[in-house]
Amino acid sequence: MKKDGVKLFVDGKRLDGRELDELRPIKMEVGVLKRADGSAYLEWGENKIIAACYGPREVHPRHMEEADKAIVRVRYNMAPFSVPDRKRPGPDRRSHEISKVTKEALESVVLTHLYPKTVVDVFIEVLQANAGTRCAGITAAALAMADAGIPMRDLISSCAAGKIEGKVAVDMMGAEDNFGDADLPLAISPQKKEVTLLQMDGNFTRKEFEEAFNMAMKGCLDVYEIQKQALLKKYEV
Amino acid sequence: MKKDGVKLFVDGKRLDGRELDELRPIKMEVGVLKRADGSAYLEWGENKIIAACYGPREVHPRHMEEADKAIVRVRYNMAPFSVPDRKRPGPDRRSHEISKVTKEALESVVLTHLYPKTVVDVFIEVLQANAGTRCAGITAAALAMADAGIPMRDLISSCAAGKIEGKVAVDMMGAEDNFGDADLPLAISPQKKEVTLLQMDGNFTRKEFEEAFNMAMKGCLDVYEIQKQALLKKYEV
Amino acid sequence: MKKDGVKLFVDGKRLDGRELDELRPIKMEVGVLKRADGSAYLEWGENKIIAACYGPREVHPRHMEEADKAIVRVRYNMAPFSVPDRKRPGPDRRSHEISKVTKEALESVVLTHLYPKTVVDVFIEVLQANAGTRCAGITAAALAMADAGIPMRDLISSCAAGKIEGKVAVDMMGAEDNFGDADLPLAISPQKKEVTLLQMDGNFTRKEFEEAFNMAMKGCLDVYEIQKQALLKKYEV
Amino acid sequence: MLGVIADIKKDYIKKLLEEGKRLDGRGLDDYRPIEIKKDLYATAEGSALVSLGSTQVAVGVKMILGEPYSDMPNRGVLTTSAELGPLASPTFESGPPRPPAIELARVVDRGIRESGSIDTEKLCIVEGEQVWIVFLDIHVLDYDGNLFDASTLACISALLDAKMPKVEDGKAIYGERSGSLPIVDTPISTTYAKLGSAIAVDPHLEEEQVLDARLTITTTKKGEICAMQKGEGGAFTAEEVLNTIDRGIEKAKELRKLL
Amino acid sequence: MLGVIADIKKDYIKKLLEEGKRLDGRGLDDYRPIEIKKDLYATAEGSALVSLGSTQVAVGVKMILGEPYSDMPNRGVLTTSAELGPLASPTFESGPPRPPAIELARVVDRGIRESGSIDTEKLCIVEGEQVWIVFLDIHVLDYDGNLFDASTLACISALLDAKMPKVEDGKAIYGERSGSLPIVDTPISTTYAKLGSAIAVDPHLEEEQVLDARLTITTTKKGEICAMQKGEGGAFTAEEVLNTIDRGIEKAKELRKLL
Amino acid sequence: MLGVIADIKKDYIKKLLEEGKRLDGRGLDDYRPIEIKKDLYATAEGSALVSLGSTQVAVGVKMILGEPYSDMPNRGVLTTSAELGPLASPTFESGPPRPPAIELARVVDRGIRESGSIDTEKLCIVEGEQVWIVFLDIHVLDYDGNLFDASTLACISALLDAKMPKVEDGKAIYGERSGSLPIVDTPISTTYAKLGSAIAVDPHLEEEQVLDARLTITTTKKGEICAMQKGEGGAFTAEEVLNTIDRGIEKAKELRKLL
Repeated sequence: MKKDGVKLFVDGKRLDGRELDELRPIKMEVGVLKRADGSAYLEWGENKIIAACYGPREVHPRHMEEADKAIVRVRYNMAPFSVPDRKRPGPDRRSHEISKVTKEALESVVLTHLYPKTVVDVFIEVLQANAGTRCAGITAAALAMADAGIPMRDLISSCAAGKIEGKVAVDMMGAEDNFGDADLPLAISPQKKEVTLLQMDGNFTRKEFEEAFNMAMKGCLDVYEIQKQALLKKYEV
Repeated sequence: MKKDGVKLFVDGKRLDGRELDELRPIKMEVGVLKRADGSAYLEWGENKIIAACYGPREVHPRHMEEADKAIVRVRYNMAPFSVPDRKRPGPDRRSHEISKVTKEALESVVLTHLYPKTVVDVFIEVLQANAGTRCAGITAAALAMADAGIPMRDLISSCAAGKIEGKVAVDMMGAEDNFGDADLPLAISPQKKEVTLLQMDGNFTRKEFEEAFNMAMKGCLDVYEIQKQALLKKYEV
Repeated sequence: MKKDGVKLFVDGKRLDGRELDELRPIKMEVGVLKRADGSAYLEWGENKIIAACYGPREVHPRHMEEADKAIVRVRYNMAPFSVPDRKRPGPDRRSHEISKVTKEALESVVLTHLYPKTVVDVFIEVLQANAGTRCAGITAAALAMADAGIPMRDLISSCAAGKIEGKVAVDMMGAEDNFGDADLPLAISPQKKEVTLLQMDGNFTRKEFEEAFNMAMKGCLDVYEIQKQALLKKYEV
Repeated sequence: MLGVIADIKKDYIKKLLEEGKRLDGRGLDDYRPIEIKKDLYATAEGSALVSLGSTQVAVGVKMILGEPYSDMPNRGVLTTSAELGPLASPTFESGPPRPPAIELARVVDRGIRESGSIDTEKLCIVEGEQVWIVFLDIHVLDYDGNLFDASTLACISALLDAKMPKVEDGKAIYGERSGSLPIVDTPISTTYAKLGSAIAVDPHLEEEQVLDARLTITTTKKGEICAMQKGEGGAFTAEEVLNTIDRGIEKAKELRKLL
Repeated sequence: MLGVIADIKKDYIKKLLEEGKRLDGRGLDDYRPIEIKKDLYATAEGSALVSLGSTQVAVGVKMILGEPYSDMPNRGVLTTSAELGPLASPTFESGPPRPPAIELARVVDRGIRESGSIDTEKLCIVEGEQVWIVFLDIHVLDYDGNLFDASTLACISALLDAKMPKVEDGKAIYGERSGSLPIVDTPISTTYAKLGSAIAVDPHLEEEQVLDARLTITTTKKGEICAMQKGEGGAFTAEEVLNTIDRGIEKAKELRKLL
Repeated sequence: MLGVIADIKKDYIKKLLEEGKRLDGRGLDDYRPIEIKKDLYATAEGSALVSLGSTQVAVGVKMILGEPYSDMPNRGVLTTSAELGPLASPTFESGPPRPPAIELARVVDRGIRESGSIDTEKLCIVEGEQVWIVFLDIHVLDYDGNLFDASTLACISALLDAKMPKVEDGKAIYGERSGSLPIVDTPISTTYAKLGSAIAVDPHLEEEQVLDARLTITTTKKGEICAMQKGEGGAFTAEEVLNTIDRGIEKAKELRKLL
């Protein structure tokens, strides 16, 4: 995946002018859809993502329901026009994997025992993509769940760190993701600071990993603050 | 879809010698299949179509059944050899749309409340196609339903009109459909003269539309007479 | 499917040195998998096949269950790397047909009335293929069923015969299958000597057919002896 | 909704409509508030997000180079798809497009195609060999009724917004743009719901759930009809069809001003 | 049919058969009335509709130009498909071909292929580059038993009916014809049902529903065997297999006269 | 397992693990017995069968000539698939790969790809035109837990076993071989299960059924990390993540000796 000869730093700054530990601009808004029980719209750098939550509701097909708790289902989907090369509609292998790890990242904070035999359905639509859509999607999904009033013991906040030209950096954008050396997306429950999503690919020494891990953790906590503001804003009016 | 330079009139007559308001030859026969509850075979110009009706019968899958009425399902299908370029088996997007509008054209006359929790299944197979298969299919389907003894408050009769070389004409055949200016398939319940299917594509002024609409309506009523004869013939013997 | 100019005999012997009525070397072992209720591994010439049996167990989907007996289901599958040209994962038309005739070959000896509303599931995986995989698969499947303790009134043993360069021969290997004149796979219940699978393609006179049929029948009985030894070996230890 | 409650609701909406009133206070010829946002998704060649009341439809235009159809060697190709994903409604399901999504895409496509909206000859690079394939992807975000009109508006807006990629040595350079798409007509779709004897434009969700029949009329700049689609199990009289067309032709002129 | 009634019916049919009688009055070696109509569907290169009692099977031959298989560069390609659509029986369902349809297509295909029925070398246009692909599409219209024999009859009839399109500049001209397909053998399939100790030809639907096992034998003009298929869960003795083959070889000679 | 019995079992396994013990007598850092067999399937370019306790995974390497990706014109292509067929477990079903199989294939693939294990530049035949496509097919035969580690071991073993077909005139000659695949690193995956406060390597099936969360760490020869994947609904503390990585890096060194 790596290519040589692509410069990722200009005058000591990243291509978009950021410092190594600086997040891209992030905007969040909850309650953007009428039909969904909860929803959120999120812009994170050049990513534009909408998430919806339905539930707790009856499970179809019925055989998936669990007698003693709610199940959580997640569908991560990219619009065909969300990437430079048109994506064929429908989930590919990457989408299936992201849906799976996103579900696993979100379900630990849901008080599933309160609503046995039901499902909490979470839908994430990527309308414009530019690296980091899984972290952005998880972040938006957690907001949509909170907006839907799903009882949760904590929020989930997500952010990645990586390595570009040998330097550990937070929240990589497109070119950094394409030509970088490593990527470490993380999601945490921000109050307990527990890790609910962790994936990694590329190349880290043990020391670099720890540095990137801490940077991603810090990023998650920054994201958490923005999430809280978005939720507060809803109740301000 | 239009092409220039193709002549659709020769000596003031249409390519197959018809007048503007003249239907192609139509033959109908009911009760042509043993296994189906009702069936009909129809030749309409160069179209050859067979339709079958099963029901009212149990609904599978069960979750589709409705507590207070029968549902109507329609499957329009083309045999691979029914068109000059072999069609891959199975429904394409066009077939799905025709199945949907055909169902909607037929269901209004069915006394669905008499058979709650059942389904009336209608299957239309196009064996040879030459423009106008959806009208021909609806017409054959209505016969198959009547042959099956499905209680209906009226029959359904169908016919199209269109515009070729700027002139409004009824019941276009292949070349007219390919190189014509507009197409308006219609289905009606012939006793009440109510419109149960109407689609249009191409280009009509308001005035042309009304002319074509009246011509298609007249065509439907002509088709109705042939349908009645086919049903009578069954009981003659 | 036939090609000219390929020699299938060298110095009066077949390409792998066998006589016309000689089977390839066969090895069988039962109980090779932990999770399956019964299993068998089989090497037959260059074929390597594993079979598993689960059941009698509950039927999913439920509507397939039969009120008065167990059903038998078979899935024959080839690993992508089991043939020189990589096979796309998932069943093709050939696999579907083999699954169907294998099921029909096996089910006659199962005492299905003992376990109403259940299913006996048989899975055959071809890991390396070299002609005769359906016979090898049936043979392995019967062992897996016996290993699972499925109550059966007899075993099932399978072997093919065919015609190569005009001569009737048993158990054709790859090149013989590709360039031979006829193929006749057979499966029998060896105690009663009844035919439970028979397929044929190629060209046989009535006389050649009988010769090949008898040769395949003899092959099945030889296979039966090896099956019995494999089952005995399991209880030896 | 099932049984008795659905019937009561249907009767109530029908009575209202027959008195010329609607649940949300509109008249029979009033659209809900319409908002059109363009140039939203930078990864698309053109994009638009249309709100029709609470209904929200996003559309993206993608262009790729490909081969023309053999019977139209000097024309670009238009391909329209619609996704009614589970995000937009509790009744939508994941999976390949079902008949309602296919019908939506095909009706919108016919309006654009038959109006001659895109001058497809200008999308030819090398006759018989290379033309632009224009993908129109309709992505429904919130389904509160009348997807036909919202989607046609969003599609034509996205087409008007689209910038063509440059072509160099037979390859598309997505980073650089060579002008707008050749859009020569702006078809507008108007959809009417019939319930009892009343016919109302722009049905919202609660009306769609109980309507007898639906009629969509798409008209060109000149006021000519380029596509129509009747939907659902009910029926129209001939007079109703002709009256509704007259209403649709007039209403389209108003809507076109929003582009 | 379930349980007791099915058992009673099976016992009755079995008793009849073992006495050499059948529900519809035929003898064990009698076919139902056979009707073959050809040249029915003008969009196909060749077509036939075969009735076997109430069973009806339509077959169309379509020919398109394509590439040969790399190991047979100078031969045309035969592709056989079967659709058991829901029109033909209350037990058939829509959707991709299930194992019974696949088995039907493959058994019919083997009969035609292995008999050398089509001289595929004559379907080569340019060796290694362009040959005729012959599609045989089996479309079952009414299923009243014994699809194997009806389909093989319909396929070989449609092949005999087929006219090859002309080829000009490597393109097929479907409007003009350049003679018949090179058909050099006419395989005939005969199918027998075993129930108890009786074995009867051409099982109708009620016999198929209760039979123990089925045996299909396809033979060439010369009376040689080119394809066989045993079906269903029951078994045949060796003697039964050999006797049934003898009956099939004789019966095929009669059927071939109908072509 | 449902309800009460599952809870009791989970509590029991958790209590054991928190005392540093396991159902099968292993310590928290012990793998089950590992056996690697290579060169098993002659139809594959390379193959291996790995047993991890009762878990058995077969892997075959197939190589075919094809086109490179346009952004990496001088590199071969790696494609990894996994089938969790119904043979291997009563809970696996037939059909296209479901998310667990997709995740397995993708995590194994990332370990191999990101470690630079295969020198893909050496798989280029003609830059921009023809390269080797390497298919790694993971075929699970017996599922008794920890497929990630078994599959990575089987994949890297099969790659080490693989012999490249000869290429003549742009065609692959599968009968002749031209040397081994250019394997320059041997990534090893180590998977840990967390239950309560305990974290144990190589979970067997009964542990997998009750674990809170899973962590897989894949490391290179040099001891650097090239892939990680957390799984299931539970969570890890930061400290647990870092400690588990240290354990995984050490453990991988032991496992690599088995290759």
